[in-house]
Amino acid sequence: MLEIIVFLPLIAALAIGLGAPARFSALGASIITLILSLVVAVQFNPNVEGSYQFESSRTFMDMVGFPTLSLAFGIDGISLVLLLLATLVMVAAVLVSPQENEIKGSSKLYYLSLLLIGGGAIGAFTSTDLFFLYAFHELALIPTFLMIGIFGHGENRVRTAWTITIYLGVGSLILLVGLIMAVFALGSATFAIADLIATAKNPETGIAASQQTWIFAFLLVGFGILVSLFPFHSWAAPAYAEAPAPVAMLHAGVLKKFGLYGLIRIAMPIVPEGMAALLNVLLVLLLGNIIYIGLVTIAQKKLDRMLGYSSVMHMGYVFLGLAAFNQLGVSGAVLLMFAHGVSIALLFALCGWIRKNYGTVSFEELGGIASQLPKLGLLFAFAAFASAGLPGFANFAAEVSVFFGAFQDTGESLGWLQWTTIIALWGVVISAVYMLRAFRNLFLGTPEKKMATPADMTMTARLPYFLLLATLIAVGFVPEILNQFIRPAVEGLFLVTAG
Amino acid sequence: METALTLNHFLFVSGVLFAIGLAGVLVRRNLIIIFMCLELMLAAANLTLVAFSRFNLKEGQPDYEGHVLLFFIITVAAAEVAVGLAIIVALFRSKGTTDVTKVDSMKY
Amino acid sequence: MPVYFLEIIVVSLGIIMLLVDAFVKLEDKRSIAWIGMLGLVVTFGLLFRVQWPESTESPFWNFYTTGDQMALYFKGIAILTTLVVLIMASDYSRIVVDQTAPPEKGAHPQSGLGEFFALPMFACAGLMLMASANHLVSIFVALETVTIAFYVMVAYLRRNVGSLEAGVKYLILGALSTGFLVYGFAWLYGMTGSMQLEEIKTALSGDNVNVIGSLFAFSLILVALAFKVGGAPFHFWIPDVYQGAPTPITAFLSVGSKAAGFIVLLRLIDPFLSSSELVGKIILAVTVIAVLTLIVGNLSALPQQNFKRLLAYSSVAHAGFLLMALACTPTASQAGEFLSPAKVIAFYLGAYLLMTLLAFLVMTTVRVQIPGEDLTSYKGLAKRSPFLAFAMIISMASLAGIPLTAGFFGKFFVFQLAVQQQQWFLLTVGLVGAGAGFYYYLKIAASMFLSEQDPKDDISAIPVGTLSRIAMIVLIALILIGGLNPALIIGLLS
Amino acid sequence: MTFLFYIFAALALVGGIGVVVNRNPVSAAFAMIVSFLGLAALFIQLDAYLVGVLQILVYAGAIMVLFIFIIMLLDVRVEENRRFPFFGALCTGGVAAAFAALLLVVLNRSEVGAATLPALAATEGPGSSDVHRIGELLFSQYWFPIQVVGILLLVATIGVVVLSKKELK
Amino acid sequence: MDVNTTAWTVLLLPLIVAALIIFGLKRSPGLSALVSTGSVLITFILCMILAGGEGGEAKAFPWIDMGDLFRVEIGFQLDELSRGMMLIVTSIGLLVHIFSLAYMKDDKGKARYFAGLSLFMFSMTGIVLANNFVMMFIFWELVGVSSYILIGHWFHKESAADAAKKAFLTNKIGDFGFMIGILLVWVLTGSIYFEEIKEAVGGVTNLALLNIAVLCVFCGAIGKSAQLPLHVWLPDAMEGPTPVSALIHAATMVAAGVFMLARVVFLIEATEMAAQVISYIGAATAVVAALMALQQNDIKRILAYSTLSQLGYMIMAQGIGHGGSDAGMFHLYTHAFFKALLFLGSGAVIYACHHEQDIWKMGGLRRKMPITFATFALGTAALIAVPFTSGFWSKEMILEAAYHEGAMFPYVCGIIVAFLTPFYMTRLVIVAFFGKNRTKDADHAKEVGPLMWAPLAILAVMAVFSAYKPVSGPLLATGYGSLSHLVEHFGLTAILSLTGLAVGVAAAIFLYKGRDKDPIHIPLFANRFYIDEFYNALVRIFQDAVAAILDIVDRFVIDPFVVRFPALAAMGAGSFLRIFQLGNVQSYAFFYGIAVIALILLLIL
Repeated sequence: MLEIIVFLPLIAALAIGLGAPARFSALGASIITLILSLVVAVQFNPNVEGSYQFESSRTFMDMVGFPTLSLAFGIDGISLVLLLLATLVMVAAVLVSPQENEIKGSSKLYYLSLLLIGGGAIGAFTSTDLFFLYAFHELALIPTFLMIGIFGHGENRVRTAWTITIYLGVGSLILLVGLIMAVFALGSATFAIADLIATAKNPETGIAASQQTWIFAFLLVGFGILVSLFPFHSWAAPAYAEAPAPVAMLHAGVLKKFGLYGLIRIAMPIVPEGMAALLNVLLVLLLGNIIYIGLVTIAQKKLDRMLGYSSVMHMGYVFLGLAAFNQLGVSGAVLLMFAHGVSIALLFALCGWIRKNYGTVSFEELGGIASQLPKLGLLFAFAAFASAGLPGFANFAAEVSVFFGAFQDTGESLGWLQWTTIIALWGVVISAVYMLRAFRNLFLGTPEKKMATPADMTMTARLPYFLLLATLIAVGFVPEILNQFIRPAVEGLFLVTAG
Repeated sequence: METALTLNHFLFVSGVLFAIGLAGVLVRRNLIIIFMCLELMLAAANLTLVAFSRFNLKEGQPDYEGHVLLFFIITVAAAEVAVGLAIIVALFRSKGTTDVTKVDSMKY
Repeated sequence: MPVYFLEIIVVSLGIIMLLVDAFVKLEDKRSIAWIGMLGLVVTFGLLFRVQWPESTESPFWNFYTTGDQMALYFKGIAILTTLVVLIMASDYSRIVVDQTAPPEKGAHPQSGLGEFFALPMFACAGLMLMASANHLVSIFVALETVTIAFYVMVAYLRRNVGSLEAGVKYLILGALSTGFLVYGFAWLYGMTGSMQLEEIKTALSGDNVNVIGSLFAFSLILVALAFKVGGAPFHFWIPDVYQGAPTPITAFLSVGSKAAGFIVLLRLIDPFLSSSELVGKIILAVTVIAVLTLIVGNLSALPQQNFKRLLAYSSVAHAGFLLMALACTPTASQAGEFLSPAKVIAFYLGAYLLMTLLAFLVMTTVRVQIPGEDLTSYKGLAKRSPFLAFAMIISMASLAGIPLTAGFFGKFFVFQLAVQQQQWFLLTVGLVGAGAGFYYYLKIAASMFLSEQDPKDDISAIPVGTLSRIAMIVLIALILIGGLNPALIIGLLS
Repeated sequence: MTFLFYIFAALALVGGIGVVVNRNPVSAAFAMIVSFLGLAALFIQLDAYLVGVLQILVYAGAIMVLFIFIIMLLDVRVEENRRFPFFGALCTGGVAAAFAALLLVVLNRSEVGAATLPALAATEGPGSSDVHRIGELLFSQYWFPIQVVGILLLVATIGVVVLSKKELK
Repeated sequence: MDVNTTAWTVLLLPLIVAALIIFGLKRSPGLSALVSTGSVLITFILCMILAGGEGGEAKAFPWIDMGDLFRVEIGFQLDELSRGMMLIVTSIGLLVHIFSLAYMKDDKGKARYFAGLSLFMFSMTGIVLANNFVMMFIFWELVGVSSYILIGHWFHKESAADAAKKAFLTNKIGDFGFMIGILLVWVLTGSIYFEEIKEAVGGVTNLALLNIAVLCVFCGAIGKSAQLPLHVWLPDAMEGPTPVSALIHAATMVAAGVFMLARVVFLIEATEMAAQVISYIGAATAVVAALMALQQNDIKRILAYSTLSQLGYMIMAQGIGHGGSDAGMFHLYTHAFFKALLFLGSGAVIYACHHEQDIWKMGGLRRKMPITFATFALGTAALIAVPFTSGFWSKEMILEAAYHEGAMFPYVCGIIVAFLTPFYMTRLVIVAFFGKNRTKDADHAKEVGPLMWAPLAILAVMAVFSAYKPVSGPLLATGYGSLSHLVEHFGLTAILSLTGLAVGVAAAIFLYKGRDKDPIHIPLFANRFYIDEFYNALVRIFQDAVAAILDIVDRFVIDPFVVRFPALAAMGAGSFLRIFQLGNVQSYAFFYGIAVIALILLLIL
């Protein structure tokens, strides 16, 4: 089942390369993967703690002197949630693709790359083998480069494409070294994540504390670059601003979560002491994400850049959940990954729509769109509220969990983590400030004189937006939809952490 | 005063000759002379080889395997000279010079 | 079939090709290349059917390794490289004819082409011999056979100043390194009293090793071999020679010559590494060269605009990674089963062969159509010839070390060795290098995909020869297979 | 014995220096021949008669003649650079001197060369000369490298032929 | 219907209606309005049932369920407090809905408006019924959202859009503190449920932190109830349609802060310092807002500042301790009616005057709109605490409580406000309703229709009588007006407040009778103590300027240092290394030689 989900987009990409109709294949493949992943979610048994389901494993390489490599898939609650995120956003990204102007003529390359990015993310989230976890993620590197370079917006798109590619490339190299260090410090016989964790938990084979610190440092920087952890964030905003909307959706919404997923899945169980040792560093960095980037976001004059920075900023909260290092915080972080993924995808899609129809997303050149296009205005309002973390949307439920996680079991006095959280809470105000400013400047007030007057969204065009929005609201009202999966998985994570 | 000949004597002479050859390669401008200096280096290396084989007795005789290697070196050197000179001649034909400083159209 | 028949077959093929060239009237001399290709394919098949001798009493086995899978592997690399080089050469023949056709009337317009196809066969035989050589003499003669063949091939376009200049540079520096090699051999012989590698190993791992003398010998040999594989600061010839040489020969140099250099380096360094008194210094020396090579290769490639020079620096960079692996040789005391550096190097070279040859194949195809080898020549290639662009991008991804390509595992194994040996500085430099690699390899992708071609120029698809196309597809497939399951390749080693 | 060594060594070294410093290519070539003669004498002093003879025949005789021939053919004149390349010479001299100095250090510290010339065991009868022994080695044990050298020579021949073809005027 | 169904219906019906309107009924605004109004009617009836019922348990819905660690429920605390509050909310909501049917008759965004009202009802219900802090916070935020939507109803007006944003962000700042407070309370007591906190609060040892926690919780109330220093949004919020002002900015939403404090009064009682701060801030707000109200000209703004001032009373009451909380809630209850009445009355006036809001451009409306005038006058009477009106009783109760508890500062402030309120309200009534018609708009004004005056009339009745036990009995056990009580406790407080009333009214009549423009001019008050300007500057300096600087830092320091600099360094190093590639083979040989020597040196030394 999972194998089909993982390989369907890749096969579709191959088919497109060999001449299959591009949009049709992409749409078909992404919708089928979404349906299949929903089926998986329905069949998934949330009551099993800390083990994978839907497992399949093919030993791929068994070589003397090298850990066994298996093409192994399987999901627990955490990966299931991210799988759903990936398939959902991928469908939406394919659906909103026609609103991009630039793809005419090279739709083959476009959809092929899109499927590779999406398929890579799905593969990374469902692999239970460390090697393939890493490898699938890298699948997106060159497609992203091409997508931004060819189909991007703006003068600097080539430069931006360079920046993101080199930056992420270097990040994944650092990550690779960290992973190698971890695997070989454990002396594991396989790359299976479960085995690695089991080895790490065994006090006889676990990694020495001093070594853990180093390994975690590498992992943090490596994963951190992929997640745009401050101060390694500067690739993100311009890249998302200049990428075609679907790419920004997939990258900011899905692919970026890989780094966090990796920290949860690998770094936390394998080098917990390293994480504890570097916790204060992490706290400072995540404050950088939340407060510093938050303020930078306020200063933006264009919607696309603002969204880019805002997606960087919100990563800070996920890191906060990780830094809490307990069940509540981590499950909040996972939920936040999902919620942020969907909401930022929605926002980028809307941004793409505005850019296409008005030719600009500058706050100064636009205004009062809601008077012209009330439906669009309503959609954007929902998306903006979701992103600003208002109740009723998934983001809020997740942020609440994160905040409470950070305060869990503190006794009656406050530590660094708690003070950090209190400062980080100000970020909620900051994000409300920039989101409402954007909404105010773009949608409210009277329309600028020079603005075009496009027709409002049609029903079909709204479909992907509704899809994303409905998800946000459903999860926001009943977070248990996803929490039921996340909870046992995270519990399992901490069971092994403790044992 | 007659000191006994030691291996050092030969090794040193060969090494110095090697260094002289190297100096020639570095300082001369004419490709042909440079090439000659390279041959000089090979020959100098040969002296080391022979000296070692002479001092490394096998059954009371010099180790002739060293001599055999030297034989091959000389052969190869000859072939190298032939090809090398052919290339230098071809270069001279198309460029009209054998000055090594003029052969620098590809750089950086 | 005894293993040395392979070399005999290849040499005979070369001679047959020369004879056909001389005595058979051919309309199109490219059919000579086909003889070679066919023969090489057969030889490659035979590689899997060779037998090792029952007894190794004959003096022959002093010069030729027995039961050595590694040697077979490198012979395979040599044969494959030559095969692809011949395919490229037959595409490239138009340019060769242009630069070498005889002036007099009545001569065959393609005269000179036969030798161009035959010489790689002899070089191939030399490379195969190097793979098996285990005696200073056989190493020397095999190495020189290859080197001299390369002198000729590099300078082959005798009307092209660039080619001749490259030939001269290669000649001078090659001879210089031969000089050092010989001097080093002499010293090695003097220190150990032997020329057979097994015996040298025994001598060096004994008790009374002359440390200084051995190290002196080693440094002279290392210098010469670092020159062959392109280790800094002995790499200076590489960019110039690669640029000037005919493209197929550049490919040959970059793959075949480097692979052979490494197998010799592996064989020659092995006795030194087995000596507990020398090993520390040896590793140090290799580390230093590896660091320099990584830095020089990767960083110098960054500003390159000429694609061939870029690949030249890339070849230096990869030499850096390979030397890095060598510098991470585990000491004898380290227990546990590791992938040995030798295997890693072998795998890396295999991967390197696939991706570099693919790049050169595309480059040759494009070069035949478009004059010039600058990156700008590749503008808009993605629109013009999507297949070529795709092949090139696979090759570049692999060279850059993106997962699911063979090149990734190469780097992976190397980094793994560095982690195991805790060579942190080397590792850092390697990381920087690999990071830079992303940039310069993607530069070509950027050129193909991101910049539009001048509409005034010819924008029709570039014709790709059938053989080239097949070769490209096979190489792409192998790169991806190697990226999924390197064990398939490493399995060939045991 | 030692005395002779010094003479021959001086011959070889002076010849070598002559190659490096002679501006006239022909003179340089002749200086090289002198050097090779000195070397050959040193070989003979080391009881390597065949090698010494080969050195004279092949190197001094054949190879150097080839060089001189090419020099004459190409009509290479005295190097045109009139100014003495002071800096280059300094660097070059430095490198060469450093190399020689290092060699001294190696010789000094390795103590490999302290051995005095050992006497050879007396041999008698046919087959005891070095020509014999080398020949025997070459064509029994070393038949394989010999074959390879054959290929090498073939390649060299082809190369020379190809490279020296008639050129457009 | 059992309690469970009733409670859930009360909570969810408005949400369903809101969703229905947004996603389905947008094209038929008339129907939307009716559905929305009908839903409020139903919830009102259900609340009556709830209030009169025997009580019982309503099942909770687990919203976030992490087992023992953390469990957030959407659950109900159906005690007297919440049931009474629900009645206030739904009854006023109902009246406002009815009023809006007429007031918003021709508005283009009618459907959206009623969706917003329904959403607001949903949010407010949630706050009132919540049995835990997180649930309350959720609806707390939602109230902010619906207020944003309603204030910004006429979003094409720049001022409305700005006001909505300002209201929301100011609230958000309060919520920042609120969330910290909730977290701290959770840390200290281990629970987010009010009942459990109540039990656990006695065991808290870290009292300093508890004080901080309570103050942080209070921050939420500051924001929502527009206390100093976060009061700035409320006057601006008058940009919304007037019924909205009546509903949420007078009667319900702003009261949420008071309600919340009443809900957690056990926490306040457990702390001394925090309680004091709360009452001081409330008192200060009461005075400052009253001072600001003196010099306003916009009818709705005057009412807005008076709301601020009254809210100050209520907050003050929450902080002064025993009995104060009840008094505060009592005032909340009476205030809800008369302030809604005043706002709706002003709405009627504005409607009649073609959306003219400046009182100096009205005048003489007494004759044109007699019903409106009558009801408005009754509302004013209640507000300025004319004896025996509802406002009189509740205000007395607060002042008495303050006096009783010996909270001098709040008490003095309360008395001062008792002087000021009659003054500015009388000024308003005289200028707007007496004298002659100053503009054409006022001249053409005529009485509004029954759909509008009917709610006014009902509210007017409530404004007068709501304080008496037969009416308030079912709602508030402790708060009611009775003559005997007054007689019993007649003392300094009553004298002072009656004096205040008399002096204030007299002064206003003396000053404003027959005037066409304001005879006194106090820029400090008119400009609201320049607090808005101060905040604007603060935002500009500390937020926008810092943001701009950081943006520059990000672009020209972080980006260059982390990205461009290494890239340039690598490129530079590459270009530098290329220099050695001289093209001259001898130079290569030279490097070769040097390298050989270096290598040998490395190895043998």
